[in-house]
Amino acid sequence: GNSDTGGSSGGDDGKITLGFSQVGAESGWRTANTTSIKEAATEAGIDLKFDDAQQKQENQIKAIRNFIQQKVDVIAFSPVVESGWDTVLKEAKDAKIPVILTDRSVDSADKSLYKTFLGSDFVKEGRLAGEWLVQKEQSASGPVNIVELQGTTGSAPANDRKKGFAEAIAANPNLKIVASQSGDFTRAGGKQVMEQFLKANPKIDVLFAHNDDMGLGALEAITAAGKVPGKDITIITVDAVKDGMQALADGKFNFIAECSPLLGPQLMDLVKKVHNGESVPARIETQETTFTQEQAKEALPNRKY
Amino acid sequence: MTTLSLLAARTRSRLPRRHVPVLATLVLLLVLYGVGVSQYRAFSNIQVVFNVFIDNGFLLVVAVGMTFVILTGGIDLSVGSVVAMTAMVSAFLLREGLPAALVLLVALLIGPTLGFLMGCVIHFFDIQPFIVTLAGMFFARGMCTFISGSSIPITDGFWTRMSQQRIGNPSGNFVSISVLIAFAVVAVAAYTLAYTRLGRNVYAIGGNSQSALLMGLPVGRTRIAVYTISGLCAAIGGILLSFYTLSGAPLIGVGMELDVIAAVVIGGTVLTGGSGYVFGTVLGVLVLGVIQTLITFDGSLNSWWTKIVIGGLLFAFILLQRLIGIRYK
Amino acid sequence: MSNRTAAYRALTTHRLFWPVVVLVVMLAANTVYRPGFLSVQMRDGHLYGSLIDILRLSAPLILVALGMTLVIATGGIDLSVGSLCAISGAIACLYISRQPDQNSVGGVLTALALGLGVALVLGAWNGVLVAVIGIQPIIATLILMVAGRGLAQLITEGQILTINSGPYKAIGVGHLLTLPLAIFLALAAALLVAAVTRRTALGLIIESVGGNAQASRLAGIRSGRITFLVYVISAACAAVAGFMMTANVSSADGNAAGLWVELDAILAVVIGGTSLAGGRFSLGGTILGALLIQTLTTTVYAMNISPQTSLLFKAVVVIAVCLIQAPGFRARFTRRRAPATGPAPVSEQPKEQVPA
Amino acid sequence: MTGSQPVLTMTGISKSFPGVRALDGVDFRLFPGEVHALMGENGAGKSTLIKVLTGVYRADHGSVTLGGGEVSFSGPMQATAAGVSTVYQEVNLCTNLSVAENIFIGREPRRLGAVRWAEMRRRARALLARLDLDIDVNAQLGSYSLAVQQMVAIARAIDVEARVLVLDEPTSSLDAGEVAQLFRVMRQLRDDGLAILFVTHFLDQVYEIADRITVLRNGRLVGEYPTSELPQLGLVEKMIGKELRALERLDEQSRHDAAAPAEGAPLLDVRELGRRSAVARFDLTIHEGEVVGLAGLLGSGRTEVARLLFGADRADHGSVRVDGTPTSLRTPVAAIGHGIGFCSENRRAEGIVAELSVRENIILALQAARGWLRPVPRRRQDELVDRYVQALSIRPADPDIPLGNLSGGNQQKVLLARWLITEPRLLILDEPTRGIDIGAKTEIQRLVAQLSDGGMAVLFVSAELEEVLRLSHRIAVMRDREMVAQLTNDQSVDADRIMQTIAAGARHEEVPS
Ligand SMILES: Nc1ncnc2c1ncn2[C@@H]1O[C@H](COP(=O)(O)OP(=O)(O)OP(=O)(O)O)[C@@H](O)[C@H]1O
Ligand SMILES: Nc1ncnc2c1ncn2[C@@H]1O[C@H](COP(=O)(O)OP(=O)(O)OP(=O)(O)O)[C@@H](O)[C@H]1O
Ligand SMILES: [Mg+2]
Ligand SMILES: [Mg+2]
Repeated sequence: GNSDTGGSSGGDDGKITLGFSQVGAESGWRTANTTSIKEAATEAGIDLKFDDAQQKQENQIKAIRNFIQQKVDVIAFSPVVESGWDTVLKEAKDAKIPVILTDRSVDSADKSLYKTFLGSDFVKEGRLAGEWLVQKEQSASGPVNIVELQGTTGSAPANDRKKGFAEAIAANPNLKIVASQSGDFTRAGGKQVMEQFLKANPKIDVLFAHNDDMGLGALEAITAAGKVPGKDITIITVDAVKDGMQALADGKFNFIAECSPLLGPQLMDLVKKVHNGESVPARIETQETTFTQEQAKEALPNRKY
Repeated sequence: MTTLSLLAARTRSRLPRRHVPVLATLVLLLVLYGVGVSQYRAFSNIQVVFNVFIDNGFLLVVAVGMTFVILTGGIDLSVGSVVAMTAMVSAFLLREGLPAALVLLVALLIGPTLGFLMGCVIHFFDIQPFIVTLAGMFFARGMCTFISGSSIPITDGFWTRMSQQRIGNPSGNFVSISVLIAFAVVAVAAYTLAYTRLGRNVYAIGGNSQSALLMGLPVGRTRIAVYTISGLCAAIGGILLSFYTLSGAPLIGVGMELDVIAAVVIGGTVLTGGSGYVFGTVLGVLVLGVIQTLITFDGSLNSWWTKIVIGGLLFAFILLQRLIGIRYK
Repeated sequence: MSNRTAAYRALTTHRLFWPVVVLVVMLAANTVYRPGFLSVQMRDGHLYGSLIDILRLSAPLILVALGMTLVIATGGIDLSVGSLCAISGAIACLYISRQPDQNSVGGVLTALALGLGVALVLGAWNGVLVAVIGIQPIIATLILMVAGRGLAQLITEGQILTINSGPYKAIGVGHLLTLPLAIFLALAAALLVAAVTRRTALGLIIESVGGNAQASRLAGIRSGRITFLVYVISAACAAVAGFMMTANVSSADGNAAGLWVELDAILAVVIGGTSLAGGRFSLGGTILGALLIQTLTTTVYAMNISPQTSLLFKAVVVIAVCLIQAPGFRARFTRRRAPATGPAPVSEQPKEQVPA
Repeated sequence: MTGSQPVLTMTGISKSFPGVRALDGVDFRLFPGEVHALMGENGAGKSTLIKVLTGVYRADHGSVTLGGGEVSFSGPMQATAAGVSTVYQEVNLCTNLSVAENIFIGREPRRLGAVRWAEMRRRARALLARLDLDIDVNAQLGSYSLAVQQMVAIARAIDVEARVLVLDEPTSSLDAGEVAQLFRVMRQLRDDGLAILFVTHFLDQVYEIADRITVLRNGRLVGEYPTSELPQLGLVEKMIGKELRALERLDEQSRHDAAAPAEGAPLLDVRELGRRSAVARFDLTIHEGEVVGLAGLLGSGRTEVARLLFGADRADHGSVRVDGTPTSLRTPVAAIGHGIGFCSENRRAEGIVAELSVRENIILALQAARGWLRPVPRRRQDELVDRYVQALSIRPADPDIPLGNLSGGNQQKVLLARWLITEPRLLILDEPTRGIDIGAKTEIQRLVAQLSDGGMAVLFVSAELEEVLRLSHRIAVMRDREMVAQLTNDQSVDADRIMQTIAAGARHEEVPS
């Protein structure tokens, strides 16, 4: 090895170098997340090496290996999936580069492989959505028919939001999921699936969509079927992107559980701390909230993304 | 550029024409690597090269299998999904507590079996490979999500060892066991293609399957064999991937078949079949790997620029390769 | 009597007989599962029902597949159509979103022209790579498939661009004579392509180039031009499909619009009876193939097949379609009269040996 | 010689293709140690019978016995294993492989399962030497001309340990010398007890080598005759099924004294045209109404000259004048623009579009010249197609079946028709009578004569020297890819003289320059 030649790329000017591997740019949410991180890095004076994995775990592993070669000071990444990081994280650890996870955790048994996790809890988002519905329908006497628009089959947010929601609505036996399909997190997918839901199920009371985009697509299907979204069908989604918030403020959605992408500043703080060897909590959840229609009207003007 | 013309001067006299594409690829690959070294200091670390192999070992194995198929003029779209399914099944069975050896056996059988079935359908019913293997792709991917909607970690000792064993200097430069396995597969494949009847029949069928049939060659058997081989390679690739990621994930390897086909074709194998080498495929995989590495080293591209630049580099590479090919035809 | 059996045989041996059968079976299965599946109602002055949805949603696929048919007939393939859909849709939406009055028809038309224009340029790019430089089609178009997604996202800056334009939206969800406008557009395109290929000699020339490129060259056909042309046509079709996809949801999503549509399109073409090796093509078959694929997708939703198993279901149907369509398969089960002849000795086309 | 038991018997063989009854209850016997000629017009069913024998097609009815036991091969692989070695009509080899491999693939010399390349090349060289062919066995087969490929196919077939050797028109593009060499080998094999089934349209060859003759007509057996008992005339009558009246004595048509219309400005005038490593530079002029023959031995470069003149390959040197105006023939399109047509010798790879119908194949060149925007009107198509289907007696006469389904000879006629309807001013015909039966051959020769009388110029390439002599006003002689002489075809010119010229060319070459 020629470990002397590399050196931390930014070492000379005392800047911290952060290698960050992003999942991809598969949604507006993700783009906002990337933008936030880039802006925060510039602001914090951190030298950012950004890599886009295009939704492939293999690419992320490659990127991390290359970060190790480049001897960055800190590595951060949003894992595409939970499993399968031990080997490469071990390599990072051997190279004495601290690792921060963002947005999504990993399931390594060896917790020493990464310093901390910063991100949201998808299960919790699902649960919040479910709890709001249980609250709203607590007085319902008859059965309440729910349809669910899942995210991409097999993806973590889809699995977890589904799980959290199901757990929450179990509290009220009247709440029943009558149909659940994947809309691939896209508007077109949401619309197409909802069209069929509407035809197959004469009575739909509630729609739970795993993200705003599918909800927005479904809106169109609902309108085309001659129903009034937000009234005839209660719509609950996750994310709170701008278009979604607009729909909520307009009364077309009923509830959104936020999943904030703006974790750049928090991340940069952590990077500095970790680089200085300060101890950090093992798990930091992004500050997230939920929105009802009224809250949305208030919040909408200052929404960044 | 001087390297190019030097090589060219020599090739004109001695090189058989069929080696030109592969050599052009090799030269361009070196140029690409040179660009990396000149741009980024850490790029010259030998470990960077090793990493390209470590990170693309499974891709290489799958591409070798695909080379067989493409040489016969066929195509196998199912490989990405079969890789995922193999990893998924391994992870699942290991979680169920089966012994590693048995799991390995089962996992290695799935790919070839599926390949064999697809080969039979292609041959006996005379259905286009594209569509049969597309159905195979749906099937294998469907099996993945069917087994589990979320990723399954592997904690088995054997797998962990295979995954984390470093060959070479454990704290310096090293390769993984997967790389050795990949090289072994490459060697076996190259030998098979060059020195066995099966290999030569593969070329003959790719040249003209009708002629091959009339020449009394076992066209059906060979055709089924290549899809089985491709399935086997995908299975080995799947195992390597499960070493690599120590898990099975339902969505892993989506679109891998395109990377694999691209690697094979960049390596100089002609899609209509009949001409190409495993060595070219190795180069093709390396080209994709080095492009990827270059982009990570750059670290300033945002998501969409990443795609545009990958496309651009691919284009530049293929254009040069093609132009050199034309000149020395 | 024998007249009728002859007619029956002519029918069952028709190339498109079996795909039609599968389509009918699939619709029937849906109806059994949910008797209301086939019902079509009048709502707000237009027809409403699952069948109508299938028609509307298959329109973009039909368009893409039409272009793909011509490309495949020349022995090529176009992987970039999905990206082209995304790009053209993104450009149109971007232009419209910048307009002060998004509902102005003039603005929308300009947007369409822009989107189409860029797509044509990109199609020409594909055409040059394949026809002039001689790069293998799958790789030549792979370049744009990868980079094109990036371009689309560059245009939308990675966001989903939402627009609110009545005229534009009409392309995707508007109605004409109670039926979705999109299906009329697709049919119009189909008629246009059919006219251009079958009323002129273009179809013959394309088939000839795909059937035997060398022989065609020696017969004086400028195969380069023809090859170039089909990629441009394919891009144009993809552009219109892109407008439909984005208009359907009134928003441009650079990442998701037209994702994997190339595979569906190729599948439609192949189900429709056009060989991937090039040569004879069938536009009618392609349209049928596209309808079949959309019906399959809709069936998954309508029958509420769980997402975990929906791909398995698709695999089974695709294989079933291909099997019963394959003469080789049927021959094996109708041995009595038609003994299996060996593979017909249709002489193979000479191969062009070209790296990458 | 035929006293023993037949090694092969085919009884009551019938085979139908959709719409065509290719074979109808045909019987056929083959004895060890004989050369048996299978004769018949184009489309009579010869190739189909052979393909039924080797299992390429499965017969609808009938049985095949080989060496006493009934067999039913499911494919050529089994047939080969059972000792039936075949050269099919169209050269069926893999042009992407080397010559040596094409000969040995499927039975490569091996050690421990590994192919022994060196040994294979050595044996290939030896085998080709037996056929008097000296080529690089390591080179790609595709880099050689069709005739060489045909020789390689023969080499492959005769090397097999076989009981039955089937040769379907193996001599169609060979010249006299090669044919003689082939016959030497065939006799040797026959004397070793091999049974040889031989198909050809050259009657002379039949009488030179065959011991017995079986004649097919329209898929039916006409009869089996010892060669000695069936005179040429009778054979032809049996083949075409009517009195030999239509076929005039061909020799009388000879051009010997026909005043060559060589006055005036030449239609085509090329100077110093050449292409590196293909043909040496040559001069050539062709006048309106003139037939110029191109003579030479196998691989002498005739095809290369033809291709250069048509722009199928690009010349790297020389100048071209058409009607006195300088121009270049860089692409086929350019050549066609000047009224030049070219019918390739390699009909399968460069001629037919198998999937397209006979009609579409016929109008292809005309359509290409008109451009895609102006389709040939359907009525005109019918007219043209009907005329030439009649004139060349293309069978079956249904213009809507795929050309790939026609017999080899009929495909060749379709290609001729393709060019004839474009009414070219100069038609380059490379082996146009390859695989064509004598009836049609006479027809084509007459057509060429007639067209040249009408003012069309023809460049005529054929391996059959007689044919060249008969038709040409002038003959250009090729040797080792060099044009060594141009002779006016007068009384003094005959086959011997041309052979001498070729030989002299050899001496000429030995002179150090
Ligand atoms: N694959 C096929 N499909 C349909 N018809 C065919 C096929 N092969 C041959 N035929 C038809 O069968 C008949 C006999 O053809 P065959 O090739 O045996 O003739 P041949 O005697 O070899 O003629 P030639 O001298 O021209 O080679 C012809 O009418 C031909 O059109
Ligand atoms: N010794 C040889 N004998 C025969 N052919 C050769 C020999 N050496 C080279 N060739 C090949 O034969 C070809 C000769 O050119 P061409 O095809 O024009 O010959 P031709 O006179 O038309 O002969 P043919 O009767 O084979 O068609 C070249 O492509 C060359 O590669
Ligand atoms: Mg024949
Ligand atoms: Mg020749």
